[in-house]
Amino acid sequence: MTFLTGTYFLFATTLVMAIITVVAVNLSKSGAWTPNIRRIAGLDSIEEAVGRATEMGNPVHFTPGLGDVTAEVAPQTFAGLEVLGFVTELTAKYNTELIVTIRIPNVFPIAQEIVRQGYIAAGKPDMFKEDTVRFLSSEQFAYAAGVMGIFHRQKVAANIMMGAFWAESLLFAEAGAQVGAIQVAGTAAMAQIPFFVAACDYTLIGEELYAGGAYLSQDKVKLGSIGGQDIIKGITMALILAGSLMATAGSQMLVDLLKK
Amino acid sequence: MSFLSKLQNIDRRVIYVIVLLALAIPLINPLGIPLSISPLTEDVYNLVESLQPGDVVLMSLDYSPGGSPDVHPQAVAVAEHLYKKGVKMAMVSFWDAGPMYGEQILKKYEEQGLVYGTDVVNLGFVSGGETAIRQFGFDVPGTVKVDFRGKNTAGMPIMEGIKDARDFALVIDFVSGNPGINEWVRQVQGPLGIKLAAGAVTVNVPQTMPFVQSGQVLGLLQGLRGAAEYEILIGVPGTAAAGMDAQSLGHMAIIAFILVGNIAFLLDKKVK
Amino acid sequence: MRREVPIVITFVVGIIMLLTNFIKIGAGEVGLIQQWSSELSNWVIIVAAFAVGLASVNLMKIHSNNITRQRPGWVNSLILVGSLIAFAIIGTIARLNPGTATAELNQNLFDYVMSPLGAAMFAILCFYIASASYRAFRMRSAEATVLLIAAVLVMLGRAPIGELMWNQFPGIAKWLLDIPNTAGQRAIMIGAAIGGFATSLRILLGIERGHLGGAE
Amino acid sequence: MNISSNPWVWFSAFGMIAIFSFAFKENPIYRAFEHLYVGSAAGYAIGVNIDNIVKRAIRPILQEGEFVLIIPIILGVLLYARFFKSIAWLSRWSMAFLVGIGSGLSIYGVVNSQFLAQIRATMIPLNSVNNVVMVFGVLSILLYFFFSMEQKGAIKHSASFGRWIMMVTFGVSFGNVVMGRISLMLGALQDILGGWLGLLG
Repeated sequence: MTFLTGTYFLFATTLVMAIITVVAVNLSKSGAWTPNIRRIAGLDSIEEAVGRATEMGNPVHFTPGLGDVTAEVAPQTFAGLEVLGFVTELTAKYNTELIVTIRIPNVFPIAQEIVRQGYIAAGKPDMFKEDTVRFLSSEQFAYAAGVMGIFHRQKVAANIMMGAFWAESLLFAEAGAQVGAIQVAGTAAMAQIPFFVAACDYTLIGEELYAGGAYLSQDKVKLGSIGGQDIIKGITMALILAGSLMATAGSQMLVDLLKK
Repeated sequence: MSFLSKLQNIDRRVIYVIVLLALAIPLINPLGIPLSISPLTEDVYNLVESLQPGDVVLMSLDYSPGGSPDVHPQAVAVAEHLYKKGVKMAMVSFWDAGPMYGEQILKKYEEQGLVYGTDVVNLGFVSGGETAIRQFGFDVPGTVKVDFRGKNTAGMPIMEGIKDARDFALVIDFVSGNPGINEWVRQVQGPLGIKLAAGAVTVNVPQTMPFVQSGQVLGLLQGLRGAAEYEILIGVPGTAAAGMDAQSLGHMAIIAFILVGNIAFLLDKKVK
Repeated sequence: MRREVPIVITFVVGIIMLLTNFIKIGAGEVGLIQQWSSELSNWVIIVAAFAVGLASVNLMKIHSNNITRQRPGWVNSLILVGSLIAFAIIGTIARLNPGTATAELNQNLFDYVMSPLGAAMFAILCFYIASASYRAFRMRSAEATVLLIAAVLVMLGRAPIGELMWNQFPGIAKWLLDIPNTAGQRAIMIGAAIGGFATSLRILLGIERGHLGGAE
Repeated sequence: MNISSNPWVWFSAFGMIAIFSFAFKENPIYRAFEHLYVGSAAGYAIGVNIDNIVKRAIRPILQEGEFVLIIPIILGVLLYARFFKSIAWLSRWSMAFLVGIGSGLSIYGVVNSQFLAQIRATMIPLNSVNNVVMVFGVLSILLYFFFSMEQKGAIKHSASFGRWIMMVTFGVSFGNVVMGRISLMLGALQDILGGWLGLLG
């Protein structure tokens, strides 16, 4: 057995990253170490948005995005659904109507269960109506047209969008702005973030969506993994800083080491 | 309703008509606004220019109908340059629509006398995304034993001496999403160190820049404008160059929309 | 069986694909692990080809239901099912018999039906970005203002007419693309690499099983 | 004007206009063409992939006796077990295979090209404004996405610098998207005005 040349540092890096991740996840699972995930600022804006809707007496709209739970974007959809649990509790607390729209058939039963459980947990099972969670259409633009219709007819006062989005993000953001809703969005779909930032009041960017979901669900594996990723990030930052300081002093040692 | 809020709530269909006019009029009556060439486009041009007649270049056609208006003109322009240089063209796709665009390009050059299997070949679509790109990169003849037209690739003169992706003088990925340039960089360019350039849909350009800055991607055509610049560099202005005046007016319209919308918004806020 | 076998499969094939980049076993020109990984990759190409049909089965189920029950819009469902079947049959015959009239018909169906309709579906986005520019993209915060200014500068640098107005616009746009954009994209890429690594590792080790579906 | 006499061109021009009409008002003709598009794209993909299966598995088995390729065929067929309740669990074997290969492959690629190569490219001398923006831009964004620590004091300022850099990044993306979207509309307009009506020179 021989090592292929030029892969030593790469192999070592992979090994170190794997050990950090596994140890962090296991420590968190066993309860020995729980990474203290900070509260994400965007979550406060959700509370603010629901409060505004309550004052105005108009409903809150929520979408967990357009991604399937079996596709590559599944983590975004799951994080969105974790936020849905939080939004349900808030609307129950404030007695504000909630409308959840769904594009993916697989997501529909999951969302329905989350909302039903959320209302029961808040002691308000009566707030759950058959049309609280609505499946609109599995075609992308037909779903978007359905959401826009709901915005206008029901005078939605707060619009919360958390999950995977594609080109329809523009349509939601515009329709929400037209009815004057407070909008909070969150997605790891990099191409759509600019439009959300320009049209929404607050946007959770990329990894913030996952961290927000983990914070709300307090899922040990996810928390441990985020803790492990933070450690790797810390080492990365130290490496970059050291490397560029050494380069400033004229040494390419670290750069060369990384190539080994 | 005040004038300002009326202005903010103008019917969207009015906006659509303005956009249509801003694009259609300069298409019919070109204005002839000059176009400067981006250094990234020149990099691709120079890479092709440095090739020798008889070299084989791989074009990876990774786009769909949705992105084709932004990317296909790039592939057409680069193919023309390769043809003029006497460089051989092999095409492959990791998107299912790709080979059909390949056929569109090849048809023209076969009519001009290039011989299929000797000067050009369409290796077709390989399913499997990232895994397929890696497998193709490491073992070209083993991955595409049969080409798009059902012919055996073994024994084709153009495939002589091609074992892995390093045997292509240059690989250019024309791409409108994933799998595409990310996968080419991390599965083939990284381990094998091939010469890799890209033609990307405009939307993907910002995400590709870290690879360009780090030298993993040697040149980048940026959407339709990249194609237009390339057409001008090779002296054959085509559909992309013809669209540039419309791009100019279209951009002006969108900038005007952002400005007017925001002025109305800010004034309205002040009045309130 | 139901729970363990998939986890074992994932682990074994994943480790082979990982180690093929690092370790060589055997004296020949191509190592043992490299041979396995190459064979496995070939298999993926075949399995992935089967996977494409999954979405179509769902489409067929939903829309044939619409047709048999004559739900509103069932004529559209008929169009969908009809075109799906026609394209699948013609496409298959055409590919297995290149150079025939069917192959030509297939290219025409692609060039004049599928390709233009797909392009038109996405072209509508041009309308949407225009109306959203007018009615939704607001300088509602300092951050949104910075974003919009950068966007407008890039647009002025990209459109040939911008250069006619002021010859510095392309330079500014290029700087924004080369420096702050690359810094931002690079940091996001590094962060995503760490996150992607952690997810892949959790899947490989069977800690994460979301892809296998929750229900037994 | 030099209108096309090709019926295919007429059909595609009509289809494109029908799709555009959705932007103005949802209508039955749009819906018909939308379904035609969805159906044709799905059918096209099936044709392409059947061809792939025949060329890469069935012919090698029948003509060259590569019987080992029966395994991926079985895995492929098992994917469809999910549509039959009693054997649905079998489809997980195939999923596990696809996902396992994907994860193993992506770990290496991601660490090599998107992690180490990008770290290396950021180790640049701090001797110009551009380089300083680059290095500290990357560092402060990484700091922004640090979740297991409260953002206070200097860390807060640094992380907020990261957020500003990201806003510029997103602005650049925004500007690029505009050009991309206009290109798509231009492609369609060139087909309609040029290919169909013959209005373009």
